[in-house]
Amino acid sequence: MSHPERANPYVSHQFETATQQREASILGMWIFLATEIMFFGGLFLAYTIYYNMYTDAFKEASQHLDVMLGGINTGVLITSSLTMAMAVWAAQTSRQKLLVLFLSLTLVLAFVFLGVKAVEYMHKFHDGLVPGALFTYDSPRRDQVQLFFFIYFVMTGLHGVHILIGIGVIAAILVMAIKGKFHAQYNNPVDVTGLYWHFVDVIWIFLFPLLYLIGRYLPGAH
Amino acid sequence: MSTNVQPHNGGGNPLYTANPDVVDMSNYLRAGHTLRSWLLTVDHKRIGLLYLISITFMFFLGGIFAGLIRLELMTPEGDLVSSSTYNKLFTMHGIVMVFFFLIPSIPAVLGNFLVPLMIGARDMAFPRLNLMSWYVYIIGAIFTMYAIVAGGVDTTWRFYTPYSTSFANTHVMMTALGIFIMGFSSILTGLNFVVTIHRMRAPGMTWFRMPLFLWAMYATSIIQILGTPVVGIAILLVGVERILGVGVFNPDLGGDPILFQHLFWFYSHPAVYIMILPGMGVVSEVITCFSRKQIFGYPFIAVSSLLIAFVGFFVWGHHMFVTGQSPYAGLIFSALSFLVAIPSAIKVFNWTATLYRGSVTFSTPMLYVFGFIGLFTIGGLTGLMLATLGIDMHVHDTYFVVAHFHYVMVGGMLLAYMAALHFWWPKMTGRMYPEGWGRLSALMVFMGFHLTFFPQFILGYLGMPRHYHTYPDEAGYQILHVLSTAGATVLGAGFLLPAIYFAWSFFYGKPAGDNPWLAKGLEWETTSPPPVFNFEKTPIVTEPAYNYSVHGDEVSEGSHVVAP
Amino acid sequence: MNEAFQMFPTQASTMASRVDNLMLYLLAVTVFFSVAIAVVLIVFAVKYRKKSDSDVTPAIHGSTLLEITWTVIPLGLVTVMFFWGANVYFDQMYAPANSMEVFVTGKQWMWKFQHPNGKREINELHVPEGRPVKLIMASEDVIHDFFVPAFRVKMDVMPGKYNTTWFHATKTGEYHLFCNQYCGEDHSRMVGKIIVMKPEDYEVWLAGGTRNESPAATGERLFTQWACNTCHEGGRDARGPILAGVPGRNVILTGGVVVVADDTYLRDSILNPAARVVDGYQPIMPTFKGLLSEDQVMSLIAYIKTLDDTGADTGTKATTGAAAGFTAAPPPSPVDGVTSVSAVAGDTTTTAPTISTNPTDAGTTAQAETTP
Amino acid sequence: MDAPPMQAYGSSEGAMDTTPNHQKREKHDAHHGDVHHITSPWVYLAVFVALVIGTIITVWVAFHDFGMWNKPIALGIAVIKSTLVVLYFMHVRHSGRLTVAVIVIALAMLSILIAFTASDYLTRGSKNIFYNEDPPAAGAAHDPATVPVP
Repeated sequence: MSHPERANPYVSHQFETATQQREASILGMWIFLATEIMFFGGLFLAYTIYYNMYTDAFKEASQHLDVMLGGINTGVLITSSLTMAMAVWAAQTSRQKLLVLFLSLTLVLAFVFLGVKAVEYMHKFHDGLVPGALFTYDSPRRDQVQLFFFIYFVMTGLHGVHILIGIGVIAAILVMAIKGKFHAQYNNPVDVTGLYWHFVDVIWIFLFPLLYLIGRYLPGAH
Repeated sequence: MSTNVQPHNGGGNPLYTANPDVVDMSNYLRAGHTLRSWLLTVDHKRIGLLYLISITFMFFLGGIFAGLIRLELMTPEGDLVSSSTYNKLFTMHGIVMVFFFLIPSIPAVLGNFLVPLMIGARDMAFPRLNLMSWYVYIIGAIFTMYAIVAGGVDTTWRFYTPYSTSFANTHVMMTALGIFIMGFSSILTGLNFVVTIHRMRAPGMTWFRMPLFLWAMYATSIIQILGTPVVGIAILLVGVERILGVGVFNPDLGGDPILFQHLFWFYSHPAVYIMILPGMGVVSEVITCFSRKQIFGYPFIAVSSLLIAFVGFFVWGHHMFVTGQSPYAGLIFSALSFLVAIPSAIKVFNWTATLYRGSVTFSTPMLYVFGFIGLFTIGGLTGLMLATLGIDMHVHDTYFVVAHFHYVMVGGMLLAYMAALHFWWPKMTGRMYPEGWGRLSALMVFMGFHLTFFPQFILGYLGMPRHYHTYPDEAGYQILHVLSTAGATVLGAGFLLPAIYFAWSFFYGKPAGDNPWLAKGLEWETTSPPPVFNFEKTPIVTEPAYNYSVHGDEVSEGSHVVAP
Repeated sequence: MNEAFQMFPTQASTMASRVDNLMLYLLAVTVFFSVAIAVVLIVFAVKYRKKSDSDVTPAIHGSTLLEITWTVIPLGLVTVMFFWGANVYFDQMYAPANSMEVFVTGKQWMWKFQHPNGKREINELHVPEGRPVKLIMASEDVIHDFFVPAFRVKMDVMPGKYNTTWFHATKTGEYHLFCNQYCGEDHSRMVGKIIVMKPEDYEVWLAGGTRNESPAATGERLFTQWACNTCHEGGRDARGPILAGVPGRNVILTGGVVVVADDTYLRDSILNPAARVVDGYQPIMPTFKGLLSEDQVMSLIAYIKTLDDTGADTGTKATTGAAAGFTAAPPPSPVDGVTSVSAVAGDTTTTAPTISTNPTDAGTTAQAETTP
Repeated sequence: MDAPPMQAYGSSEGAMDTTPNHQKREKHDAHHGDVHHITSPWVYLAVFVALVIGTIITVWVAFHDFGMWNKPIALGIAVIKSTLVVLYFMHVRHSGRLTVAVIVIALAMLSILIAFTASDYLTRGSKNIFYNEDPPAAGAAHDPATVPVP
């Protein structure tokens, strides 16, 4: 009993055709992104409830976030989204050198993002804004400000972990791209990694205004 | 998600390339005898068996905890174990049973085994992801086992804050990590099923020709995908709050413990539908086969599975009527909880109608299904009592609730799981289980179950709270507890029996042939145990599911599978 | 009171019979459908059992009419359950206006009660028969749950906010009090007794024994001791809002958000003053968290409720013979002022710090920000 | 090669459509251009520029007081930016209805979670609207269960 031979060597044994395999992997990634939407959703729920309860404290706490670094990070992540999209395009059109270039650019930008994020965290550490024992910030709304920073650290921390996972996956794809594995007939992994990376960018697109930009118009806000 | 890239000669899978000459591809059980061939398999059937072994172990572990609880409650005073040990016992009973047995059981064992077979595919959409989901389950189980061995956890299976975050000093972190990891196994299984059912159906297998078991698996997977991450984030927040000392659920910071309950129950109520929907899928398969009749109202049963999956997400607030949740939110949740009961009622009526003018045989799967329908009806209707606002104020978190969810989970889910195991055992192992012992176990389980959990309804309405190590020694509490403990022993024996004769029949059972029940369905079209790639040629489906009635009992050759 | 075996717990409150009647209706539906399905199942199984191997069964695909009937009928039954349940629920959640208020504090593995005249009890609560008793409950550590099966009363006792429940005892005697929400090691020992007495006996008991300051009096003492009056009294230009008549009414916060000033808001304003500042005032009030115990906060709130609308601090007030049913006039007690039964019209379930309505609410116009 | 699609014989439901699903889809894709749509780099650049502009506008808006409209504007721009990313960077523009369904269902479920939880927080502590200002005193005639005090 030999299972039917495959015309296309790049189709796994359980699939009939390349299209079926490609659509399955894309559908699989989108369903995984649905779970990520619900995962971050729990945090957005906590943010929404407490923002409405303690609006003033959240606005006061948001002053202590550095909009400049946040803005730079948003720019970095959007650029990395562009380079990732170009990488997918390069893979689809069998331009291997460009694929390697764009993937490397995306990796570099990802590291820059983490670097800026580390700098921000160090500032918070020095200002005593890390929730828990190290929280030395004092004002009438001290407790709710600590609540804000708890949500801030969980959200951006979780997002940072997803960036790390993304770096791991893109590095793996880069290695395989250098070995010339991806071309027009077979580029699912690049496509799927692109989906994941753009999703991480979308999460940051929401995090930035929600955390960094509330209450900036208040007089005296730096 | 990335597929393998080596040129294909068996899918680049270690199982086949290891020693291609000796591998017997005609029987998945004999395709490789090394431990490595089992532990690195990507064959959905073998992964199904791996899950079967691991969750059976978990079931008996949870059963031991249950036995100890029942023994302790024989007497009003807490004289068997200390209070903290008792608290750990019911917490671990809850965690092991819910997260490590009920949620994975039918989806991971039978779903893994049957979904590709039933849709005429060679394997799951992502075989290696499927194996990864088993390993993630095992890692999660190891963390939780360590927590149990190292001293247990006493926060109840719900981890309510602020007890779980600031007051519990048992192994909460380790258990939370175990459950967090186990959640991914549930997500990966669900993801695999949805993609497989969408993308890999055999030619001609349209949605409304699929067996109802697949509809149930599809609906279950939707819940697993959309619900599990939310409990993941809830447990993550509890973990971070335990580390930092402060958190979003901390009342000192103006946080609100009820927010944790919202996040927790948003998953945990749909989780009870993760547990019962697969059982309903099994009942549709078994009742048609043993009454030799078309299912009654196929579209209604199919759609009601999806309805349960979606409306199930709107009702979680009925767990929180007494927490000071706003009465108006209580109104919304109570109304929607009644709505979600309707599809379950439709299913039960349709199953009963299927028997009309059928040719009913009483083999073990059918007996278990009769038990299911009887007990699930009582469980469902008592659920209505808990959804009624006025009554829930009295019976919330009493033994009435304990009885209700045991009626639905043990009476419904576990009996359906037993029916499924008996029904597909010949297909999985190629051997028959001993019929007489099977019927005896069905009867023992049914009787033992009633004796255990019916008294708890009365106990609950009398006001005995849950999680109580000691109880007042008057007003008739003790009589009911003694009855319940007696029932528990019969129930325990009833469940030990199948374990013994299944193990025996795996080696010594008489060969079962390809289709011992003359059942319809693609999985019965192939040999049993099935070959590694399930089908000689991808079958082409031409007739609707459960096409029993037209041909009566003689199976006309090839009428089902069109040989090209 | 271990009478013969009983299916329903004793009905010792007005709510008990209403919950039991509702339960009987649902029990009837459950028994009917369970028996009906079991019977139909057995009849079909026996009548249509397999006669021979060549049975030919009819290909019945279903009947939409039947499907509609067994969707509409359960829907009807279920709707009745919902409305009847909601009706009973709303009476359980909202206490009658003239209830006697008792402060309840749940603490890991004990109950502390505080009567309106200041009498304190541990794990035992003496209440008069024939009169609604409203319990204002808070927890000092984890979530507990006040559950009296005989009254069909159950309400969680949450840390960080007040939950209220009420009962109107109709039969004298002793009834079990259970903690119904898992709260740690001795959760099953956190039980108590509710002793329902004749109104006359209750008064005698209330007057006898050691008696402490009434919560309102303690509140007044604390109000001066912690210099609350320096900001919250005096004319319009006082630095803090005037508290007379505030409980129960709507309060406009900075940013135009409107909040009901229930007990939880008052408690929050004492322990978390800057969280929700009244419009037109600065968040300069220091927090009293850690300085005031749960009981002291309750006393302060009891005192604030006694402040009369006319702004003057009238201290003690004659008891308003509030409930029509309750006639016995309490004997003049020498030590402290006669307690006043604060009748907060339709007092609500005081619950978590209510979410201030979304600023984009059409109703409230956005006021200019006046934060520091 | 795969089994050629055969018309089933003698099936009662008229011509049985047995062409394998995936082959139908390939025919569907075929006339759609090559195997699957490739978005041109210019589209990517345009979306990138739009995203950068969007970010700048968001930051500018944040530093100016629009009263209660600050939050909705910020969220609106974020939604527009993420829709752009999803449609063009993630090729949802050219993928089938199933992908769109997955996204819509996930977002719907998230909004259910937020809406129902918010319904609890928004209506907490509100008055009992089903009775007039004073729910009936316990002794009133309405309350059938009042036991006459002996």
